[in-house]
Amino acid sequence: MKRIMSIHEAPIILFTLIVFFIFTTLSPNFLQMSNLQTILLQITITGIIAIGMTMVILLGGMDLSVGAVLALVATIVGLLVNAGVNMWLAVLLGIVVGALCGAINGFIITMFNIPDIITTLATMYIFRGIAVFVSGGVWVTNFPKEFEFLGQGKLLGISFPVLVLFVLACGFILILGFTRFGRRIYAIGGNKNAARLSGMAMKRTKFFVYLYSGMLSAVAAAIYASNVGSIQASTAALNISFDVIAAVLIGGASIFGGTGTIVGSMFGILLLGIIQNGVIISQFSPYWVDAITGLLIIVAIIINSLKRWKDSLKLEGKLK
Amino acid sequence: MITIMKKTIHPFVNNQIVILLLLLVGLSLFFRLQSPYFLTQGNIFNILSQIVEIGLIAIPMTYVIISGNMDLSVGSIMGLAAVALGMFHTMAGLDIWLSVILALIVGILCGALNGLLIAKFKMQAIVVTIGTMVMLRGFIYVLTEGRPISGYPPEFYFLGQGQLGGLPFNTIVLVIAFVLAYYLIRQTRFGRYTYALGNNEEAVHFSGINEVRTRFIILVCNGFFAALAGVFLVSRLATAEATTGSGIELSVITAVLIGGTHIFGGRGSLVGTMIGVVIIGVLNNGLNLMGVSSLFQMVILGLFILIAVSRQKS
Amino acid sequence: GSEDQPSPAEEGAGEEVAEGTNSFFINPKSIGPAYFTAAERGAEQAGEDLGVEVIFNAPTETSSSDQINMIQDMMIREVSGIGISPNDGEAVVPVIGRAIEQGIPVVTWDSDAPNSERAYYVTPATDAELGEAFAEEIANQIGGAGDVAFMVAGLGSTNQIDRVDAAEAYFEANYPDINIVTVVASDDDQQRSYDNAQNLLNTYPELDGIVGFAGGEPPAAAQAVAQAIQNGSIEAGSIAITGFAVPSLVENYIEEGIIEKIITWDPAMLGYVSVYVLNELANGNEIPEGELEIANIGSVRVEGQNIFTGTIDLTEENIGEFDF
Amino acid sequence: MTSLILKMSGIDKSFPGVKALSNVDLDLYKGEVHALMGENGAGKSTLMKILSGLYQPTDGTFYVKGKEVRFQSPADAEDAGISMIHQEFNLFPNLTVAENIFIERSSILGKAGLINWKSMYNKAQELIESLGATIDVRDKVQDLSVQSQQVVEIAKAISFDADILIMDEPSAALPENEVKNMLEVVRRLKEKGVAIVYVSHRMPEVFEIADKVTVLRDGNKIATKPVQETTQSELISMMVGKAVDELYPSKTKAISEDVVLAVQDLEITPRHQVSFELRKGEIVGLFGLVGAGTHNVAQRLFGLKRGGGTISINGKKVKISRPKQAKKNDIGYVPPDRHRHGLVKEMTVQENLTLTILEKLSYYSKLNKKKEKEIIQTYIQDLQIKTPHEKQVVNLLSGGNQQKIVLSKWLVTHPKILILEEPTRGVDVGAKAEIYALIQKLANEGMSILFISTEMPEVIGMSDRILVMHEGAIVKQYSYGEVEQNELLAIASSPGGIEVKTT
Ligand SMILES: Nc1ncnc2c1ncn2[C@@H]1O[C@H](COP(=O)(O)OP(=O)(O)OP(=O)(O)O)[C@@H](O)[C@H]1O
Ligand SMILES: Nc1ncnc2c1ncn2[C@@H]1O[C@H](COP(=O)(O)OP(=O)(O)OP(=O)(O)O)[C@@H](O)[C@H]1O
Ligand SMILES: [Mg+2]
Ligand SMILES: [Mg+2]
Repeated sequence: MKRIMSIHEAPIILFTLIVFFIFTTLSPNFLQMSNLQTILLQITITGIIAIGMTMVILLGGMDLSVGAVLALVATIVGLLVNAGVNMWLAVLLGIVVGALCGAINGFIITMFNIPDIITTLATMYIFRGIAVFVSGGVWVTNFPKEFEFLGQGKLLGISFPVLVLFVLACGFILILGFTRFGRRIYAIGGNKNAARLSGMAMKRTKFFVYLYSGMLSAVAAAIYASNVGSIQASTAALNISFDVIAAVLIGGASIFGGTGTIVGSMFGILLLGIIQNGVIISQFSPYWVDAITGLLIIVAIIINSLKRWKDSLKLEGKLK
Repeated sequence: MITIMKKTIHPFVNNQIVILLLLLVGLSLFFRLQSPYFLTQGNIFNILSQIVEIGLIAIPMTYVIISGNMDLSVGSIMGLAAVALGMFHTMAGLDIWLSVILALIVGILCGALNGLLIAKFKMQAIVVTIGTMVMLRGFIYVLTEGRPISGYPPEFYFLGQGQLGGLPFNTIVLVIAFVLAYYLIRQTRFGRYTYALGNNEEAVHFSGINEVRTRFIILVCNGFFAALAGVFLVSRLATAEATTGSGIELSVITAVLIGGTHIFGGRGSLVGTMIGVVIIGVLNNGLNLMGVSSLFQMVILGLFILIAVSRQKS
Repeated sequence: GSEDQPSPAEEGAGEEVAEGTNSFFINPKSIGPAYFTAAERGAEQAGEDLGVEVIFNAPTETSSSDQINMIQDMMIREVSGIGISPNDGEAVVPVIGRAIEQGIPVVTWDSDAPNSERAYYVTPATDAELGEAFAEEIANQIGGAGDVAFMVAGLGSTNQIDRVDAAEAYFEANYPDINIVTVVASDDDQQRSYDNAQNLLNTYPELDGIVGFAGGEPPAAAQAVAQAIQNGSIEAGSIAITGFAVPSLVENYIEEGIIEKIITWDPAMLGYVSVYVLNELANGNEIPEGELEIANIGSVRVEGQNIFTGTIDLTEENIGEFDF
Repeated sequence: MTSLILKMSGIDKSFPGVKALSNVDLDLYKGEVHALMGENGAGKSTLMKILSGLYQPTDGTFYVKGKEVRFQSPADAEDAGISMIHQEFNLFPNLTVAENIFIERSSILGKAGLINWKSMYNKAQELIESLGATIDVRDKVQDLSVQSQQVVEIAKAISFDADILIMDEPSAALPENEVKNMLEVVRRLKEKGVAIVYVSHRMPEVFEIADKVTVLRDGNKIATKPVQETTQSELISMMVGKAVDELYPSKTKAISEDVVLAVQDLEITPRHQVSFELRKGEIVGLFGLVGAGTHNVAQRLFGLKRGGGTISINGKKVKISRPKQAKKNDIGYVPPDRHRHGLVKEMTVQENLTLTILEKLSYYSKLNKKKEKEIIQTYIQDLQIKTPHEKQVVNLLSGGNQQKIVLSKWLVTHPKILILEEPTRGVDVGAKAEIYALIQKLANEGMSILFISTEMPEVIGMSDRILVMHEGAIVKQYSYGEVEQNELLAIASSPGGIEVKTT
């Protein structure tokens, strides 16, 4: 167990703590309980998507379509609840749609052998177009009161969306660590050739990873709809894929696949969430917000890579 | 004849290029049937000057991707250079051509920052450039507070709007840049290193080659070309705004990928990239002429990407 | 496979609309936002009423260069008039000049290009007026003194900047005790607006009011405030919200009393009037100064090169009356 | 008494431009070790890849246990009880040793279908120990040495009880002491009734372990013979088509006294230093077992790692902190892992061969392609690299020919000092003899060579001087002809023990 969660994530955890500390000193409001809750709530959507993205990146791929899937599913769920469909049924249908989108990605990638990034770049355009079409170009809003539970409700005293994120993260940590499916993801990402030679079900694994990614985006979409309260299909979650990819990579994953953990990704997401919240809480000029955010992303990645870079030059202590 | 052609073209790309050309011709025929305006000289010039900025950035981006990297910050570099140009000229009151040079230097410096982090310190290109993308865009807002900068001397508009020998000047620059880049990648050791780096960086290092420098140069070029595109855009639009170039990285990468360059490097061709750029230009223009809503254009572009690259094995 | 040849009849219909019929290109900032979809409906309605062809299109992203590319393409198509909502009022100056040169009448709508040769600017009110109206409203609601935060769609968008500037100037002149604590931008991302609003509430516990300068901001602010009230972290009525939003988006909040008053206008009206004015210009007619009665939608006010369609104050009384 | 388990007959295989196999037959009996020999590019790996389902034959049939089979994928072959250790590594570098061995086995699944890590580690540890190796199965494969990786490959192949085990050059990456362990394992499997196809270029092993031997040449089967009925020289002449008189070249020239390379207190780990000299025209063998530090010496000399100590070339101190500087100082290096470090396998023979000298082949970066082609042709001919043309992608060449390309890409730089690390790994006898002769010729012409190898015979046969390393120190030095295999191995494994004996 200790080895699975090796110290791989140490730099990012450390940096998250440092940033946390800096914002604490910069603003007395930062460490308020309500603000910490706000941060947790704000990262649920990217966090849930990041779980799927971690798996995709572990395979050496990238899913650029997550934002479009989110827009599509959020629109559909919103329309359904507004049409009087039971909220949970609507969410279920939304997840089915998300799974379908994921399955389409997975199908195209595995059957036609088109590289992941290109496929999801294409479906990103397509799903977004469909989403706007389905919405009729108007705001989907004015949801019934009970729908607020998904994004704002509490269960056992804990914010419901945060709970969802927690359960999903734990579930997938388990899947990645303790099922053959999970280890195959690492294996395929680590060495495709070897995976092929050991007769591994590569296509099936890949297909399911994209399917899960679609489903997770759908879960995020339902929370998004409830949380934000109004959906504009053309802009909902427009640039979320880059944010999530950045977070996963900051969390220690390698873009070439094979390396990375969900724990790391969650810290990446948390770090970005803290930064986004912190720069506003600390009352920086609005014009500086992006500049500081970008700078901190770069610092995070520098810290992540520092050890590797030093290692590559240093003599190793152990003779082999 | 054909066999000779096949032999001279790089073995990885010949099929892909032929298919792309066929797609382009098919697309053009289709639009010609749909709109009488499509194949007019005016429209062709129109398309050509529209693709200049994407085309300029796509050239070094092809190198970047072939060498196994990625640069998402080009849009922000382009914007920063555009805004810097405006500020040097209108606020600092510098001569316009001096401002252009300084703007290009800004682009080079941004490229150098990417290069330092990616080539020298071996950080993952995607995250680094997402970081610089956000940060440089932030600098633009810090500098301009979001306000567009306009008011340039008339001679400056020649770059983006003028003609030379009956051809749009910016298109001529694009063609020259393309030919040079093509020569560089096919005929020089720099080009050879670019491909080798994308396939096996370690083997390049073990061959006693300064792989850091080659990578660095490529990323600096990318910054330079992004800035150049920014300058041309300012000249074409007569204004530099804070959102200049945002989102262009996706169009550029789409064009490069349609052109058959392999996303993980090692394989690709500049000819393919150029055809990819033209295809995107033609597709946009043709669909606009047909009055197709850009929503459906988005869907069509998506489908088109799938068709164009369906032969590229992952 | 997709190269089916269109039948001659279709080609005629798709290309040059029957002899003598005008075709107009109405160009919003981008395609997709609900605001512009409403405008599209107005423009199409005008097309139907006036018997002209309307092409309503724009890039999917708010980018000047893509927008200008599209305008150039439509000039090649020889449309009879162009209505533009520019992303950057300066960037469209050359292309408008060229269109006028070609004899194509141009108006701007929703957002202006004041330095261009466009014939008219169709707007509910000038951006400066809107900014002042927002400022005045929030000042009234918070009693003339206190902390106010501004929420905008984009820090670089012309009409947002103009409105913010006007509001600032208004406070300076009339309410020196009102303090603008910050301006946050969402880049048109609804999640981001909502997060921004939440962060504002945490950052400025003493905040008195929020002004949303674009259609997505007041609802996001209201959503965050409603939740904070529910959580008990702030008291109902302690934060005033105003700005611009379409009625359907703020209906619930106004009914719940979280928002007292919103200043709105019907984007469809902008679309409709733009087509109407372009049609008049294309037919060689003059637009008379002063009140102008337009069939089907009512009257607008022509003042110099501005055509004002007017604003509506949304309150609990009238919120049920609108369908956009 | 033994039953026929596999029959391949009339196997043909063509690749674009290459006929790799024509009409090859192979019979395999239960409980036998069947050696497959032949020059590089003879078609051994191709035949085995067909047998393991990776390639489909162009023509021909084969039967497993009397039933005709047609494999579409490695999984099919595995189902039929065939397991293969590939010539190239096929491990997951990012996973642990245990995972690499068991990843696709359902035996590691515990309750609720979840992986039982503990039992997986235990089983893996047992398996590794049964191979006589000491590897922590919780280590990631990327942290292992090449040798240990080979052990993992073997463990993986035998982890499921195959009827037929194909071993394609399993010993190529193993040092002597571990080869012994591995052969022991092969013997045990054989006793259990497993049929083993053993591909190797190492004669002694073949005579030690194999029952029968089949020789391929240029894709044709030359003969199958019981091992007892043949001799080394007969095998060699069957493989090469002519007799190879002497594997190792004779030493005729006296070594000059000029010291070309002098290394003083070269830090190879923070706690270990070495010092030695290399004279003009001298071949110095550096021998040590796994972990002795020979690899680190090469890395330091070539600027792949940095540390303390001085390196002087021709009496002048030089700074070498990057390979580029090493190259500028006329040092060449043939790395042991040709796939990762030696070759850009997706590129052509030509492009690989000249990668090291593009600076010299270009004027302001503009390549002189004509000159490039000329150089290529000479090396392809001189080293007899088997390739249809110089534009062939290196990936498609046989392992031995790939090795020759790595060697030539450094020979083209005309280095004064050449570091060879496992230079004949996976190279056939014929080619080996050629490479040895070439090395000797280069030395005679004045090149100084540091010859690092874990293959004792070649170190002994080639070196003018042998330096033996143990735990990061040079413990002993021998001159040419001064030492035998047994003593060398003993010194390398435990220098202290020997010392006690001699005093
Ligand atoms: N347009 C270009 N942009 C950048 N570099 C270029 C360009 N054209 C050619 N080059 C060359 O590519 C080379 C990169 O290769 P490398 O780093 O190995 O240099 P080198 O010439 O071998 O080094 P040295 O000068 O030490 O011999 C540079 O020398 C540079 O001059
Ligand atoms: N996929 C392929 N495509 C084209 N040619 C191939 C391919 N695989 C092998 N060859 C060619 O087939 C021939 C036989 O190769 P093979 O790998 O079987 O040789 P080998 O006997 O295993 O040699 P070595 O001892 O060097 O491993 C060689 O000429 C090689 O270049
Ligand atoms: Mg072989
Ligand atoms: Mg040079």
